[in-house]
Amino acid sequence: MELIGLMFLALIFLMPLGANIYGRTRIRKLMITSAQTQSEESVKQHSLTAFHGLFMSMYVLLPALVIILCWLAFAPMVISSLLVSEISRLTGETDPRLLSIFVSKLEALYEGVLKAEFVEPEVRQALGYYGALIIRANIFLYVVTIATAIAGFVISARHISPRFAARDKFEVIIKRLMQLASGVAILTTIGIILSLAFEASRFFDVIPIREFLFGTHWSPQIAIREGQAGGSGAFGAIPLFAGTLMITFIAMLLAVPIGLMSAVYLSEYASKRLRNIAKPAIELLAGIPTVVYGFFAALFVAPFLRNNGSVIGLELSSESALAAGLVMGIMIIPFISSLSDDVINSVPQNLRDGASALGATQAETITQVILPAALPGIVSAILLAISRAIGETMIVVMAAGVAANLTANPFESVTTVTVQIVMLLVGDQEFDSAKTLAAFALGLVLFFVTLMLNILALYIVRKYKEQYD
Amino acid sequence: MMLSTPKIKSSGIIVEYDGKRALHGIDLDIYPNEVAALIGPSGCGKSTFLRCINRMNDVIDNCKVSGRLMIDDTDVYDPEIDVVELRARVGMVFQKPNPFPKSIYDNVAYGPRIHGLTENKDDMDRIVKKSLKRAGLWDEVSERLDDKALGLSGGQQQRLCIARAIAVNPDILLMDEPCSALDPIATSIIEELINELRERFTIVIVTHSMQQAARVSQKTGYFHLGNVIEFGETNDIFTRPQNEQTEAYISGRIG
Amino acid sequence: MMLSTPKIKSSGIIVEYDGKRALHGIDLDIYPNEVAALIGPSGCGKSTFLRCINRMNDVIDNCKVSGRLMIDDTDVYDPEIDVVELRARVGMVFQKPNPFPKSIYDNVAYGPRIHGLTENKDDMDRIVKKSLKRAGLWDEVSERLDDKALGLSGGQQQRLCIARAIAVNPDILLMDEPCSALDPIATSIIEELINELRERFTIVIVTHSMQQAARVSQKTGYFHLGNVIEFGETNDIFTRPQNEQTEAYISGRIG
Amino acid sequence: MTDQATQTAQSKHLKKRYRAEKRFKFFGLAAICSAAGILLVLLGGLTQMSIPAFTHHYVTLDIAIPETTIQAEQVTDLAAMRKVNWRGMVRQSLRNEFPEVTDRRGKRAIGNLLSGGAGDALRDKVLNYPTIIGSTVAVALPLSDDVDLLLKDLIDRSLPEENRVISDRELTFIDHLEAADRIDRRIAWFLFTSGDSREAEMAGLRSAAVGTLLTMLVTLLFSFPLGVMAAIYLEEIAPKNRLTDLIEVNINNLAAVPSIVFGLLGLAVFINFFHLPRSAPLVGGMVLALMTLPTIIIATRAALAAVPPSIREAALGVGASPIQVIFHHVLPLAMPGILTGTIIGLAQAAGETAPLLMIGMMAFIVDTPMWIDDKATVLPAQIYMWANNPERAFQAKTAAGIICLMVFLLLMNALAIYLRKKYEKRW
Amino acid sequence: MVEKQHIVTAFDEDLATLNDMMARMGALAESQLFASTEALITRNPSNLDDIIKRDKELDDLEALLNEKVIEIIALRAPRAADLRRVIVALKVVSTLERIGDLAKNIAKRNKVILDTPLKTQMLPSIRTMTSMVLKMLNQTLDAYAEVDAVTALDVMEADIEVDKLNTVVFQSLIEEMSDDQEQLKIGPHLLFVAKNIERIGDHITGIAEQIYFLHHGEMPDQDRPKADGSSTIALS
Amino acid sequence: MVEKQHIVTAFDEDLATLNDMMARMGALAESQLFASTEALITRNPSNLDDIIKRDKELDDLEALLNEKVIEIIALRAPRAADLRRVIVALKVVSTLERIGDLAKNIAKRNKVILDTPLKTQMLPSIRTMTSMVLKMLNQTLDAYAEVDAVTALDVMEADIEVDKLNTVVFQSLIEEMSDDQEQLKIGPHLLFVAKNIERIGDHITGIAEQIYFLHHGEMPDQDRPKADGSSTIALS
Ligand SMILES: Nc1ncnc2c1ncn2[C@@H]1O[C@H](COP(=O)(O)OP(=O)(O)OP(=O)(O)O)[C@@H](O)[C@H]1O
Ligand SMILES: Nc1ncnc2c1ncn2[C@@H]1O[C@H](COP(=O)(O)OP(=O)(O)OP(=O)(O)O)[C@@H](O)[C@H]1O
Ligand SMILES: [Mg+2]
Ligand SMILES: [Mg+2]
Ligand SMILES: O=P([O-])([O-])[O-]
Repeated sequence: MELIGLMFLALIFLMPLGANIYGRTRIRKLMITSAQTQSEESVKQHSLTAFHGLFMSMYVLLPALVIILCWLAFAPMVISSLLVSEISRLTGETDPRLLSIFVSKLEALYEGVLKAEFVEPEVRQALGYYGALIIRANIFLYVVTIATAIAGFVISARHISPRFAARDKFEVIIKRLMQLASGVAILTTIGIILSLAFEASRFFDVIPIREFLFGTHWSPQIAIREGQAGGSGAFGAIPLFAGTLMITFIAMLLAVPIGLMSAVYLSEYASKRLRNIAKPAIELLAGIPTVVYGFFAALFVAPFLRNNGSVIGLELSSESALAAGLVMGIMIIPFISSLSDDVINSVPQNLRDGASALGATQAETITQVILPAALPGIVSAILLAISRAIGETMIVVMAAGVAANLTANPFESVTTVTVQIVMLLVGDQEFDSAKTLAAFALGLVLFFVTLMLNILALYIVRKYKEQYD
Repeated sequence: MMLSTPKIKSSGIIVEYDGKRALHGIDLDIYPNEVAALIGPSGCGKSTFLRCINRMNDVIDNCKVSGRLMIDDTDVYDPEIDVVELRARVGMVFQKPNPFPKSIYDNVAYGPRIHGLTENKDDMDRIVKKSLKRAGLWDEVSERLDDKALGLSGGQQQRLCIARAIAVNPDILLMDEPCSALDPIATSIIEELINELRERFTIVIVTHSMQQAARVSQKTGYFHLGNVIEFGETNDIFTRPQNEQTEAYISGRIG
Repeated sequence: MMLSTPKIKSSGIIVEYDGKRALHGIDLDIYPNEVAALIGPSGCGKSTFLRCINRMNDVIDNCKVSGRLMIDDTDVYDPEIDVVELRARVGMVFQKPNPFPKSIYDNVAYGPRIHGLTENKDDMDRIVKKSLKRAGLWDEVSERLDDKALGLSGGQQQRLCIARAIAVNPDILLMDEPCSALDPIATSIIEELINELRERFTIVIVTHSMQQAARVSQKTGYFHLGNVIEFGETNDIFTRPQNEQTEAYISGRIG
Repeated sequence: MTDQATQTAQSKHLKKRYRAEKRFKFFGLAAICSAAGILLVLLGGLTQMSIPAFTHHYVTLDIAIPETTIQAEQVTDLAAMRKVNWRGMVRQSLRNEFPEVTDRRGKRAIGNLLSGGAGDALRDKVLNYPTIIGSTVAVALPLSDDVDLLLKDLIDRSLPEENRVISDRELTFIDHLEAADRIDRRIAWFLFTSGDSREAEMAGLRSAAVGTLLTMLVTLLFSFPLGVMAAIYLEEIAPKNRLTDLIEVNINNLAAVPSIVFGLLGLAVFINFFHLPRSAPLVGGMVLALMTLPTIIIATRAALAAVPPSIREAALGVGASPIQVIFHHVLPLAMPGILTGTIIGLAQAAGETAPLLMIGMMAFIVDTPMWIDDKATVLPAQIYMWANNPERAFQAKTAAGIICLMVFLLLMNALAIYLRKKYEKRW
Repeated sequence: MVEKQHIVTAFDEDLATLNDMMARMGALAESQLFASTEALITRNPSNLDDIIKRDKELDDLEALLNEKVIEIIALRAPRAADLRRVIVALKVVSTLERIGDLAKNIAKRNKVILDTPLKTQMLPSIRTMTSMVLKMLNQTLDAYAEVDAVTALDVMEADIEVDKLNTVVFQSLIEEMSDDQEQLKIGPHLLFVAKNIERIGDHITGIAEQIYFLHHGEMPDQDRPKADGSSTIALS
Repeated sequence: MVEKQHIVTAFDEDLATLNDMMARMGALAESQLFASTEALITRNPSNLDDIIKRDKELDDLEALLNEKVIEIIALRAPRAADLRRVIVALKVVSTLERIGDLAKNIAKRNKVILDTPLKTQMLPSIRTMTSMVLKMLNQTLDAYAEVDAVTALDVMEADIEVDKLNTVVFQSLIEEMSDDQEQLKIGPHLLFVAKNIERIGDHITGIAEQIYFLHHGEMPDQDRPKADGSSTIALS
């Protein structure tokens, strides 16, 4: 079976190659015969030989790929639904939850992960059916794929002739492929919106949207443990929003001045050598994974703050908003400085020359000419940074609290939207519980808030960016 | 013309980029209220020399200037000299119009403001108006001083840059190919303006176009490989140059 | 000159950008082995017309061309026409030298290669050599055909672009301000080259410089606001233009 | 007189301006320094913290492996090997060092000195050198994490016994072994060669690293072709109209959508709808691919846009078709930029944790995943799990894991930066 | 003609200077001519030395104008009508200088003539010729200033009369000389005076042609009217 | 002089054409002049009509050259030495045309003179003048081609002799006329023939001056040698 699979895979790549070679050879032959027969007025070949080959290989490869992809996407669904009906036939069970557990067990059994003795005998009976099903599915795949490939070969081979515009046809195919690819970006967004909205709407069926958005009490754990549908009002997200905002605010307080000033210094004052070192360094800083910052926050910053805080007499919670905010600020510094640096650098040199030729000092040039010129870009960078801070997960998961306190005190522990999403979804999930669905509602809010910020940032750049040329 | 003393007196100005000489000792006297045009093949050092006059070369790391350059009685390369003040006295206009992305008014007011020429709104209005008038732009923009400068046409932008430069009341205006980004009509307007500005300023202009040098200048200097080959009355340079290289360049033979 | 039939015959060519007319019906006949120069103030539509001839305007989304443009007996805007073939017949040289960042050899060989003119290395060598020779560049680069084209000087790059254009054996060469990015010396060399190329090609050149039009062309067309105001012998246009607008433009009065 | 007055006023003004200049420059420098300082603290702290995890203390014991335990020809039989009580053997040989200890508690304490993985170490030794069966050999066996920490001076001996994980008695054993020169410190290779483990001292990054590689492979395979093709279409081919404008806004936005949202998407679509396997690199890779796609598209578009239009015109001018223009000229020129963007995008993805938490790639995985639909975890998730582990030894482990991850990411980024520097072109 | 200003006003100024100088030169030539013949008629030789000296002024003006023209061409690269104007100026200037020379020559000869008490009957005719020529010159200079090609054509017509008159004068002077041996002392000089005036007429016609060219861009195509028969007169 | 080629070879070609045409025109003027005086000396009037007709050729050449010069200035914007050469060409062309005119005039007068059987003693002198002038012309044309300012100065010197000789001839002719009334039939014409030759000398001097200017960029500063005393001769 494995071997056949590999051979099939090889065939998928060999067939187009063969088609390519066939196409080239054929057009060459055709050209030679046409030169012999119509000696006076030899036919001009429309497209280069290579395009005939490429054209044919596309006709062979693409339909086959489409079929494979469809199979990959839908075969599991089809197979498992077939399994479900088979098992329910065997066991007489109708509860979909139980059925799906049976199916998982059967799959595990088939793969040898699960020992047979842990599996219900009825389910064990389905094992043979399952094996046959998979073999049939594979054979179906091989046959259909190869058949389409051959069909593609035959159809395309008939086109080959000197006057045939193989280049144009090939290019059209390429263009279509590219169009499809750019559709993926849109599909993703649609996917995000639909999936979030779908799950969230199920959540809002249970919890009124007003309560979710304006409620001040958040304790989803209780709701679950009591086995309630959550009607007791533990899903007020205001504390989460407040916590998120506070941490974001602290982060910005740290990141904006430091990031901006370092960008200014680097692009305007720093010597070439310093710049050559510092700029990549900052970019590397931006490449540090957030889980590292989270660890840093939890292990260094929070204890440090707490210890020093108690020295000055401040009561700091071990998971204070301050620690998470500061570390998030550190994470954002390279983001802001890197973006601002780009914007500042894209201010044309001749503006600097213009100002200094007027006798402006460098600081005057920067503050009065360059920064105003770069302002839209900088503002948009800051907005993007805010959006990033709001959506940042790992730092807060590791350094901020889980308790939903509604407080304005940065030394206390707060929780954020992303923390709660993680809390709600990590571990075993039951897709129907309000607890799980609440995560999607939070995700939806998160998505829309960041979307607005991003669009605003884009709008500012587009609207206020100066056109120097 | 030779009655007065030179406004700019360059003696043996040598410029090196990374130790490679770009100018091999330039001696030039430029007199007040003259337009001096510098012409010559590409890379001969015209711009480099121009940028010596207001020390714009300071900005370039790898650039070293030696020799003596006097403006009136001040030695430009005296270490005591304040570059900021120097540049207020020596305005500069660049190849590509480079208005600040601010309003027309603020562009012109920028120089006077940083130099503290006035803190009085009325005075500032007056300065702005005068400068724009001198730059021949007032009639076109007086109604929309608060509009963005970048909304102006190329030629207007360049005149705005001239207005901005003269708003700080310099003695000298340096222009580095001020028309090479403009179309012929805008070019003529600027050339005309240069001619008028001569009454008040000493102007040094670098140009690629011999025609332009001929049209706007009283003196012309021909640069070649970092040397001034000939400097004299424009009229003479174009009708009877003394030097064969100048002659060859002027009359379109390979220099 | 009028003995032969026109190489390019434009009748009532109208071009619209976003529905705004940039050309209002251009009628021009250009004869073989002539250099026709198009002059006129900025934005008058010279480049637009030039780009109609090889349908480079097709690339611009918002551009609509109507009217009839014949090259020999082919209607350029016939929907049946293969643009790729058309462009092989009508070479184009641009304002800024734009060699591909490949070797000198590959630059010249690119056109013949994509058009399948030869698959034979020797033939290709011959084509490259011939094209470089015709473009007057062979002597300078024969020793370093494998060097990067971008290492050449501006003027050499532009000649390389000309070599690249003529390597596919076009009948017509279009040039859009081919010297405006070059210094005077390089400019003269190109102008000289244009003069030589006339023997084999019909050349249409857009230029901002009247001097250049005067130097290189046999016919000159004066464009103004999307119309050809006057088209005739260069000599006549420059010494006794028939039209007052032409006269005003030619003699440096506001057009 | 007045002239002089204005002059002094002027020079005063000038002085003020210069002071402002100095101040401004100082702020800039201060910002840079503090950023650099923070970076140093972060990296320094982590490095310092991670150092202990790269070494481990071993005790060398003479162990007799009687032929009765296993036959030499059986070593390849995994089942047979598993049946052998390796653990017992090593414990016993350690106890043999302390013949005076006879009480059960003492014996247990001695046994606890060894790592839970000591038996496996012996097994591996036998596996590699079956010839030692039947003889007595000196084998280096890992000590338990607590002993290791103590030997690294990370556990304070002076603490009262009840606050210490190591009892006084154990201390004496350890001292004895040390005095007998039986204990030495070795490089902890298992950090790289073993999978995750409940035993802090035996836990390694191998399965997570392979998981990361598999995930990255999926990500690369999906995001690179799609991203580049989409970028080419949008930048070079698509007509500029509302739709493409919308796509562009959409992509820019997608690049800034919080990563956790992609996790939610993956959970809802790939797992719940398409029933793809949970915790698999396939799904993780696809989620990360969606996340990386905008980065690659944007980088590619920027790289394409940076190719001067003159090159396109040149190619069109000699009669190349638009697609030829793209594939012959624009794309090769943009390639360094595209690769840079792709590498940076992948590096970002490789460091990403949150979306993978959503799709369950935070499982306890001991075995190294073999293929993209095996259960797997990735390095950041591994780090996160270790970080949450209360056991003391896991702190250093976490730090070490971070250092490894960062070295990997830094290398990727450095490669990207190098590529960009090398091919940085000025036309 | 294009009436618009040049964008480069310096060019307009140059052209204006050129025209000014031309006008001055024209006026000077006119006055020289008038004075030189007038001396003969009034028999007052006192101005003649002045006239001879002032010719230097004309020469200097010519040199200046030549330089100016070269300067304009070198610096302004004039084209079309501007170029014609400049080139024509160059030609006209030479011609005016020649007119000045001829006036000087008349003055010189008059000195000799007036040194003798001899008189000629031809004085009125010479006077008529002079005034005709003066009128022509005057008209031509005006026509030049205004680029008036019509007047220029008139002037060319008028020259025919001058030529005719010269033929008559030539013949009569010869007759005078053969009638009175004594007249040989002034006759030849008088011949040259008349001839000079006729030449001046020719020169003015030349200027008129240039004006025509200035306006039309080409030379008048009819052959230049030539009615001076004096060279072909068989003397009795 | 700058010997290098222009980068725009069309410019060099234009200049070469110009020089060619100038040389042709010079040669033509030379032959006209020679032929017209030679007729007088050989008393063979058969060529004279030809000479008169061929003057048209010179006129046409002048028109062509003028056009060429304008074209060069308009299209090539010459400067410095190139500009001088073009401007000088314009001046020289006018002068050559005048020389042609004068030769024609001589021819016309010779027809009248040869119509009579009368002879003059002055023929050898006139012949001498002619050959002097011819030599000057020849030298000048060569000097022009080579921009040889030294020869040009020589020519200017040489003109002094021509002027002197003319003075002598003038006086002698008057004497002949007073001696022999009959001579009055040809004397005045001969006066003009001699004067014309002298004028031609002047014109050649003018060309020489232009050559000097061409080379040095300025006119020779000494006053133009003026040794023609004929205008100021008090006739006995
Ligand atoms: N920043 C610099 N670093 C190194 N060399 C330089 C620099 N600026 C100019 N040069 C060199 O100095 C020489 C003179 O340059 P400069 O710009 O003054 O020439 P230019 O005459 O103004 O030329 P162009 O007409 O092209 O503007 C050139 O050879 C140039 O390569
Ligand atoms: N892609 C375009 N979209 C919209 N309008 C355009 C476009 N290209 C040119 N135009 C307009 O068409 C007109 C003619 O432009 P064109 O470039 O042909 O002028 P031109 O004579 O070549 O000017 P220049 O000398 O500046 O090159 C101008 O008004 C210009 O604004
Ligand atoms: Mg004549
Ligand atoms: Mg004389
Ligand atoms: O004065 P002329 O030109 O006739 O000798």
